[in-house]
Amino acid sequence: MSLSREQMAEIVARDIPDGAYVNLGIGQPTMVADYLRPDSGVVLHTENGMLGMGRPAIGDEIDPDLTNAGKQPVTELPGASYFHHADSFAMMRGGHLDVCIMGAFQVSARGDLANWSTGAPDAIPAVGGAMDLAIGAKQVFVMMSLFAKDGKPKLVPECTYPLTGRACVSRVYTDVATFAVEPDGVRVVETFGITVDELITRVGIPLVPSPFD
Amino acid sequence: MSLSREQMAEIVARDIPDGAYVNLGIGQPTMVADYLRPDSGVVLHTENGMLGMGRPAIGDEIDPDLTNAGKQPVTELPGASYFHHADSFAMMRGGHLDVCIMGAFQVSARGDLANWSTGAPDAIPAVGGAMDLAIGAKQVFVMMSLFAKDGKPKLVPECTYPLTGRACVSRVYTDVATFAVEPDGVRVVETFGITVDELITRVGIPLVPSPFD
Amino acid sequence: MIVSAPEAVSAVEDGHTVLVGGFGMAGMPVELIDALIEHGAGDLTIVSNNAGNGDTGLAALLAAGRVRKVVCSFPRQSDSWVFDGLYRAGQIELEVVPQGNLAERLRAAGAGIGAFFSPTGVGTPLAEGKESRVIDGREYLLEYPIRGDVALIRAHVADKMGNLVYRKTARNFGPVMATAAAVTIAQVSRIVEVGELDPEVVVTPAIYVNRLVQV
Amino acid sequence: MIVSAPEAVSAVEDGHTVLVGGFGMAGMPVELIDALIEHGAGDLTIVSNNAGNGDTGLAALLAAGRVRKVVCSFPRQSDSWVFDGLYRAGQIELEVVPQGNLAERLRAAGAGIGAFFSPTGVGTPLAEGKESRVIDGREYLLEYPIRGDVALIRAHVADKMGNLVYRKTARNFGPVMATAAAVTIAQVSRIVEVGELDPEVVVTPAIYVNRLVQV
Repeated sequence: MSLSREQMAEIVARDIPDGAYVNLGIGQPTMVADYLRPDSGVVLHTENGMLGMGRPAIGDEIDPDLTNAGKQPVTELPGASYFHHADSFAMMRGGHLDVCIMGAFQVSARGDLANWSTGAPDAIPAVGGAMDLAIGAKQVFVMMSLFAKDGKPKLVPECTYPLTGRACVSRVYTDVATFAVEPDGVRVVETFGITVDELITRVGIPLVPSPFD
Repeated sequence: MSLSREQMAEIVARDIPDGAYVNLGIGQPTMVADYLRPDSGVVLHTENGMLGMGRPAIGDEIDPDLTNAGKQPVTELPGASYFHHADSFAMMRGGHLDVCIMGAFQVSARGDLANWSTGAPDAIPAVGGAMDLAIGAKQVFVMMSLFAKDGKPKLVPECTYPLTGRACVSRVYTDVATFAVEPDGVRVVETFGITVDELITRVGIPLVPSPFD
Repeated sequence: MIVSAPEAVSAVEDGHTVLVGGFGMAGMPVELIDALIEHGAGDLTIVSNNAGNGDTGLAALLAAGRVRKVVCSFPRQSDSWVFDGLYRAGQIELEVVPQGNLAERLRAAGAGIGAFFSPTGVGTPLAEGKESRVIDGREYLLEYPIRGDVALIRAHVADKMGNLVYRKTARNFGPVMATAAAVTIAQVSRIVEVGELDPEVVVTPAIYVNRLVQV
Repeated sequence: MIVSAPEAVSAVEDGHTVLVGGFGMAGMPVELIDALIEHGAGDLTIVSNNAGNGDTGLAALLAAGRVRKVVCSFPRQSDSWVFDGLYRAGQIELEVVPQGNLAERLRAAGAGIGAFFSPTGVGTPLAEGKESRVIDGREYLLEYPIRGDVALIRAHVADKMGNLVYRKTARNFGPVMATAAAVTIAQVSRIVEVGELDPEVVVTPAIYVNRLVQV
């Protein structure tokens, strides 16, 4: 069986080392927070100037001065700190975050990431912090469905969409398989309701089966 | 009569606009603080990370964590703020200080400053914050005796000592005259116990007499 | 130092570059923007993380036809219809800057840095036309400072000299924009006497603040 | 996170570049330097504003023959006889860096900036060998990051995660050096529980701190 979005988030959470400093971007990756063990010591960074971000704020907790990168109200955990935007992105760009998790339109066989623009001629370009996150964190994890609605794989030999960052993705978590982007190629780490042979057939890039398969 | 060091400090203090943000460097220029009117609103910056520096600390006020650029204990005034070294020098380099006051070995006719090294072959080079201050403040005032012990003028056509900064000095306060370095030359602003003619004779650069002389 | 909002924004002139703080609505100096709309200056370049939400604030300034160009990281939001319409009609220029480069370019302006090599955007369409260089085996793009004529920011508390503290993630672009403009105007919720702010916790020293507006 | 001084400085290896906080004695991590002398690592490059005072701290490290090179802004002080002697005997290398460039190069290392154009030092002997460029009519020199293998800094209070606050002008190089080293060790006067530091006043977020020593 392929994974639900919740199950994907749970699997990503499992792979985050205890005590890691992590940025969850916006959208689907923010679900990962729901599956982190409270005693994991994982500290969440939000690009708009905070370490130690807590769960979404509800009811009286909502404070317009305390939001995440998606501009949704959040809470503050003990041990948090606030800083301005240049310091926040210096923290990213300087390679201090352990893991950043982002969505993607496409990931290439060598870890190129495309997640900010479909390149449509009438699209209004908008990049936010994606390019900074892509090149800043020690490891970039991508969460996406493996196949687009038209059935085409989103793990591709070369991205056809405009790039967000070059050779920056280290892991790709999808609904049917998890991949590790490694120097000798893309390795299949785990599959969900699909065989490695079928993956190899449907994804148009060479795949290195996991040594544990 | 030529001026004492105290009188020079008093004259410099008189020329600092009310409310100005000012860095007094180390050594003789720090005496200027003694002549600022308490209601002048002048705020002192010290390169080691503080705005709102007060007078030297005495007795129980002495705190090893609170010093000026010369590493002498100082006090803190209401409205002070502390910041780290990169922020402190960004404040300088970014042109936010109104006035910086420094000593000098030589100042050239176009405002080049030499105050960090005599170029002696066995000297240990040490520049501190001088080069940053020289190019950072909106106006650089120099305080020095006009003539060296051997009688040679320290206001020169070209500095023979290694430079601290190029074309950065706007005013030169000396024991016998005050000069303004202007686009069309060095103007004599005021004299103390010396005539403009004698100045012109003894200083080897063309001098523009003040329009008010 | 302490003035009304209309008096404060009278510093803005036609053709100015105006830095506007905020990330979404957090830290957005709404009352100063309203005063700027009233003031009437036009042909403006606005530097801000977003390009306005809904019909108020920045969006209203855009709708009033006062803005020639927007420099931002993320103009496209669910409620950015005012910008979207102007952009599609070719009535506004857009320079998209990755958020970290935007913050760092503003800091560079305030810090007297002539230009800097950033790793952000290498290999992407936003690298087009930029000077690139490999340093220590990594590729970088040369980025230049973004200076403002005026900065409009929102802080939490000021003292009467202009020292500022912020509140939570509303801090965002305020401290860097305050350093990057010739005239910085801060709207704050409260103004206290000089000496009431702890010097250890001041985020924006008074040297960077020219006008204070209490709202 | 919380360890003894000897345990903390065991991160330093022969040949390492060690960033040492402090401006004169303010912010100088004296106990960590003493532990480093005990530890015995040599062939070190020390990056610090000064090159030691009297016979203790940095000066003692130099006297013990552990330092190959000093990168600093101001080595020559009234009581810097240890450095002076080694330098005149040709037993130590010196790179003099203007204080603002020193701070900014450390910041660049922590901020992932490949290099930056600085106006400091143009036209001076310290410009020799540096790439220069005129930008917007002003001349700048290209300056590169200074990275440390280990940073030794002194702060005032830490929480158990490693968030730091400093005290007065003892803050100086601590916050930038903390960002610029692979391993940052902070000695502090007091360690409090997580949650006891106000998130608004943290100066060095815990992400930059690897080891804490209470002295």
